[in-house]
Amino acid sequence: MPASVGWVWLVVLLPLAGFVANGALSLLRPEAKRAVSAIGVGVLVLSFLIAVGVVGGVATAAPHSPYVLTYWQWMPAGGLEIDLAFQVDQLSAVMLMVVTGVSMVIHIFSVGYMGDDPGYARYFAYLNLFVFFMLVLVLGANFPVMFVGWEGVGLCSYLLIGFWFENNAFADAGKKAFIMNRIGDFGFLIAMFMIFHAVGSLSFVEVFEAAPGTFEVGGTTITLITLALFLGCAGKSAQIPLYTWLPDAMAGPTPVSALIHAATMVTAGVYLVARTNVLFAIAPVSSFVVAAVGAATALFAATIALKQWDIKKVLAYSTVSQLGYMFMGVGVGAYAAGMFHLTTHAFFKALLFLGSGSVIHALHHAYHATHRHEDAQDMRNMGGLRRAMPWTTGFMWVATLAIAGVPLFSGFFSKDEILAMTFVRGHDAGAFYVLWMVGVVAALLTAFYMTRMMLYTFHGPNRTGEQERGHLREAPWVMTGPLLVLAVGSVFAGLLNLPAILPGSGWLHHWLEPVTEGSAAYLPDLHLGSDTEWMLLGLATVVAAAGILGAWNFLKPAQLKPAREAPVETGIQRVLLRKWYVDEIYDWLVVRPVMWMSDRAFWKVMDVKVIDGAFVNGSATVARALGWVGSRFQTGSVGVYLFLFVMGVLILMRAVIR
Amino acid sequence: MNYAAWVLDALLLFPLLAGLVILLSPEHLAKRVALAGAVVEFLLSVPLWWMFEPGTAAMQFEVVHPWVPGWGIAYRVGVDGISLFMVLLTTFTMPLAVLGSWNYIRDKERAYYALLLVLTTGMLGVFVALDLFVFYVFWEIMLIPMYFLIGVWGGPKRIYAAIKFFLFTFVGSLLMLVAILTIYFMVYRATGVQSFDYHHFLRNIEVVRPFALLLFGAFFLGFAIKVPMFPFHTWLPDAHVEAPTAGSVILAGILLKMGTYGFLRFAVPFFPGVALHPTMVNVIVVLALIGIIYGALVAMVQPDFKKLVAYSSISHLGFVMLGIWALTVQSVEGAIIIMINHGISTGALFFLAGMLYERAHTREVAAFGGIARVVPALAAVLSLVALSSIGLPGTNGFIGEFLVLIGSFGEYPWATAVAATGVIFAALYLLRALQRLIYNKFERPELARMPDLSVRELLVLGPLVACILWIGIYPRPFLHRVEASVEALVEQVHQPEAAVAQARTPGGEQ
Amino acid sequence: MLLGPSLGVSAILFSLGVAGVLLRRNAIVIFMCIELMLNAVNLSFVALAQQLGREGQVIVFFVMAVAAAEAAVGLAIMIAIYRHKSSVNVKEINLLRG
Amino acid sequence: MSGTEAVFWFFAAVAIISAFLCITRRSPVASALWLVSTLFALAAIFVLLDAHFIAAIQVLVYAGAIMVLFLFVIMLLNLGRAGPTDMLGWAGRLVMFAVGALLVVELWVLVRIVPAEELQLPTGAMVQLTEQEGAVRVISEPLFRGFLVPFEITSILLLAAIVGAVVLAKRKL
Repeated sequence: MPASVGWVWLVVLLPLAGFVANGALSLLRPEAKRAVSAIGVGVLVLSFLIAVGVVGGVATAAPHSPYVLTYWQWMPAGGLEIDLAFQVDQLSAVMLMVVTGVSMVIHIFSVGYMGDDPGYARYFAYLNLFVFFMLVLVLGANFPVMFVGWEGVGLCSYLLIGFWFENNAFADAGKKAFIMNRIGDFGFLIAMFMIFHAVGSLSFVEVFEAAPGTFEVGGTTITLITLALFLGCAGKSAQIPLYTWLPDAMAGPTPVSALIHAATMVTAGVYLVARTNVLFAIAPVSSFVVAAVGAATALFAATIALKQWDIKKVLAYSTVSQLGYMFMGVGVGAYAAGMFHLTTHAFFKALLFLGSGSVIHALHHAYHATHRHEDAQDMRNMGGLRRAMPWTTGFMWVATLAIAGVPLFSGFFSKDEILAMTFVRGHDAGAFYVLWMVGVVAALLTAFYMTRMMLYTFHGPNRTGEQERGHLREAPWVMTGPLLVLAVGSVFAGLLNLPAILPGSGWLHHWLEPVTEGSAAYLPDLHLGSDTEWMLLGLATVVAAAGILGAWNFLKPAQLKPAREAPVETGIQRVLLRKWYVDEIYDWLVVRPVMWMSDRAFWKVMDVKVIDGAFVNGSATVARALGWVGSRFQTGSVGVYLFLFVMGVLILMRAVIR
Repeated sequence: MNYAAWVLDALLLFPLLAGLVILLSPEHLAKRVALAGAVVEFLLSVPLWWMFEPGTAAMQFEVVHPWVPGWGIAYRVGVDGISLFMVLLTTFTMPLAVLGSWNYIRDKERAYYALLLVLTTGMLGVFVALDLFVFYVFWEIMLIPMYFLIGVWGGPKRIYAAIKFFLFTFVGSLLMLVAILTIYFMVYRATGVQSFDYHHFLRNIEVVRPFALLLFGAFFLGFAIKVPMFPFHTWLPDAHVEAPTAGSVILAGILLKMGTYGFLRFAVPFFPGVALHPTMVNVIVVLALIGIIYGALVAMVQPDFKKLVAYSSISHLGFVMLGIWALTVQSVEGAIIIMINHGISTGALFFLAGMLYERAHTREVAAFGGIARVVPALAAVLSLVALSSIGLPGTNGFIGEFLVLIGSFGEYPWATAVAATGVIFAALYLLRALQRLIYNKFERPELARMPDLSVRELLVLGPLVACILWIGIYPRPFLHRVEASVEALVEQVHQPEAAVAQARTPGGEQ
Repeated sequence: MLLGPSLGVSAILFSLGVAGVLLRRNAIVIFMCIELMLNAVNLSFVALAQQLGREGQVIVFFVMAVAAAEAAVGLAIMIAIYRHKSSVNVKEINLLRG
Repeated sequence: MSGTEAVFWFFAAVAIISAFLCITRRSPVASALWLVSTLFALAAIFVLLDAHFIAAIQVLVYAGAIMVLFLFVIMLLNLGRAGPTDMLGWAGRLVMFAVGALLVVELWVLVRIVPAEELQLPTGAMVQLTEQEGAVRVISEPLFRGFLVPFEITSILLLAAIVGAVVLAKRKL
């Protein structure tokens, strides 16, 4: 094991130290913002640098099996042996880079974005804690340790979504996110139980080694295990049917949305599927479910994104949609492709969020300066911002082109690879062609709604307001700098895994081979001829172009009215705006019945009336009735007492004499 | 003198002496004396942690003094892996309980603190008694101080709550007494030895087999009421709400554990045939599941924070029951860990409820809101404790629930799956309460001057928080000490079952 | 010697005492009837002491002492009650009624 | 019937008749005096049963001290005359005497269960003992040895009774 890999604990511990320090500061000296920035960003920079060393160590050693670093016995109980251990291999190395890298950039951005917030120290404490848990998640060497990170990031997401908790809706959103995640975690737990009882261990190395011998391909057990795991993924990565928390999660500060709800945490589900690729490969039914749910989510979320006015909501649904792509990728067995899209998506979606954050920041300041209370996130209040914010506009366009899948940008390659792999799987099962078509349609919609967002935000006339217009400013360098870094990533991350027809292709694929080779035996050869490849690339280009040009031509930003004056939508537009009424349906089908049952049926009837009323007080009533009968003898007259006493003695004596 | 030879005697006697000293000391010194007494008691018990020999299931620190030799009653006490942590939890909680009552109790302080210390003896006695008569005596002793703690220093409906608490427990314990005496006489008739000795009972328990179901039923009722299991749980919310803070803490932290401890120590080992009979298992597992889900759902709609925590206890104890009845090493260890956890986390929640009450003079969740800005430290601790109660990994709650569930899954996969939904509901009710207490819009100007945690309150919560993290991150010392006893228990209980199975196989049936 | 007759007389006296207690409403007379019962029992003790040993007589001694104490306290109570009620009729003494 | 028996039956008759009159006379004073008569008759029977010392203190303590106390109180409270509701009506009287009669029957059965012959000491043992030790020593020997603790407790009881009587009877302390 390379020496640098041994330092990995420091990567994890530094953000935790940052959390402790910032947490203490937030309680004791919340006004010490310089110290908070220094600690919060400093630990991340150090962590990132050490992570580079760790990954470098992995790269040079190119180990065939993972390095497992065991620190202590965590839960030893009978046959159950769970250690607190980290696992460093090629897969966690990719995640390590993404997490520490993007986190570092976003921490820097936050210094500018959150600079005026009174909860600055608390914010950085939470953010550091998040990075800590995220690193535990990606480095955990067994399911329970991963679960620590898995739930930990959910906690941080909860805390950060509800960061501005004075707004009841924001606090609600945080709670909703946590509970939706918990539903998923339930699946994760069940999967762990089943794995333990099937294999007798929960450590990744042992489970994956034993899996081929333990489970038969397509068996019930492994299918249930993987489906339960996928339920966990659906919760964490916002897939149908548990996706509704993610759009609400936009209540958090925008850098949080960028880091947690776009780049890192929500991709944990994809990471989990990639990590357990052996298990999913043995369960083809589950894999297909993953791919199908991914495709469905990709399309469904894209339709909703078409009609949202809140800039962050557009990006949120776009994230849900892109996560759908990733699941499609890992579902069809293209684990490297899924991870590839995860990486590129981390760059361009973080960039989009930070860019929108910078826009919101500008609008917020403008409205703040004129003391008007308008929605700083509504695109109908924007427009023409390219004049005030040229840098942001440029970066945002880079990211938009990347996500829309314009050739040579990173998103083009990663999305195309997923679609291509799905297409290839169509050779043995026609259903995959359907998924592929769904994916293509979703890609078209993606290009369309992203262009729509750019048009309404940066182009056309400005709708912010007469006085406010003068207050719109480009963000400071501490915010635009990170945008630049991410923009570079958005453009060039595609080089990581170029298509087979290009030189230097498939680097990430080869890098991940030690991790994915266990599953290769169960999957058909995902190779496609160069003709097909060219055809698909061409089609992708056409689709992207169609989406962008379609939006550019059909949408008229000039006719848009500010949010306050906008007409009420009708028909299908309204349905899309209200997100297909899914939240309402959940409310009526699940939330209200449960609340009613708990309140009325269980508490006020079962506990109060039946148990306490009938049984507890009932027995008391019987006792009291008997007591009343007895009390009739209690006349208070000594004579009567004496008489009764003597009669009692007589009866007793009669009983004694026999 | 050898520590092992006197420690349990000292632990049982010292609180009584301290209680006497409190009664004789001036009113204003009462709480200081009580604190000193409780701390000394705790320090006395601390060496148990190291002196305890983890590798063996045998009773340790055993002390025997004859008491009523004519009837074979002996004062016989000892500690094994199962009771060790109950003892430590008790001695650990008491100083905190005294500190937590510091400002809450304003009148009749002497009596209050003296009762608190008498209660300590009663509770410790229940956990260490190895003679069933002595066990019963301690079981009743602890009832009386608790009755007065609720009835005298409680809230507005305290009399009702105290009587309800007393009667519920008393009904159960009387049946238990009958069962103990029945076993005693039957064993006496069979062996000719008059003894209430636990191990004597255990060795000769076969002779009561014809009445095992009835006897088990009597024990079951006694312990199930104490746990409390659905549908014997309604005394708990009332008692918790009305009791003073320290009363709630002790009630939740320690008294409820006596029920589950009773199952582990007496009901299950005595009557494995009945306890593990499929019908009985079905009934109890279903009741445990109802407890988990029902407790959580009802907790969700409680307007009163203390009541919410009380119902959450029912949910947590449901996990313990499931773990005990799954009877695998993991699940029973998990059950014991949850017993410890619940003492720590729920204790802390009750302390926090008391602290909120002292500040705002209400326990209604709706009366707060947004106070995280005003009292950030209290909010932080409350969040952490709530998360531990939810079972977030990295806190103690997770360890217990995970072990119980993973251990039970092999035995009852479907029941475990249902129980695992409890983790969702736990998040539901605690986060709802958390949001309405410390988050949301701050709308109560009268709360704006609420003081944050004082040093005394930090002293109360600090050890609890430390334990929450310690057990969450490094539970091995706990599991290690519990393991041998649990393994012995599981083996002993499954033994007759295995024998039956073996006897059955040649016949070719089943 | 005379054991059977003595016990018989004792039984009759005791029953008369009981009947008196039930019959009378004057608290002081009731007291006297109780004394009567005590004496009937004393008679049994003395009669049985002839056969069972002198401890029976010692018990009589104690009974007398206790009877004296009882009479003293009981009559004091009578006086206290009379001050309140101007009567010692048990029909009017019903403080036990809740 | 020997002379002793005749004397016994005479005093028994006196005791029973006096007792009957004691519970049936309306006037408390009359009742008290009839009770005294019963107590004297009992003292005589005690002598016949070889309990000389007991007979003596029966006269001294009971007939003397206790009954005087009763009469004092009766006079103190001016209860010499019978009240109209002092005694139950005819129906009540019948019932109560029936109860009494029932009790006699039951007691009599009880007495008959234990045959006198099976009792331990030979006839006249008490007489012998009295002759050997003297009437007082018969009692005092066990009283101050075996029954010393009860004796002391009784003395405390009497002390308490004195204090209690004073406290209760006094108007104001």
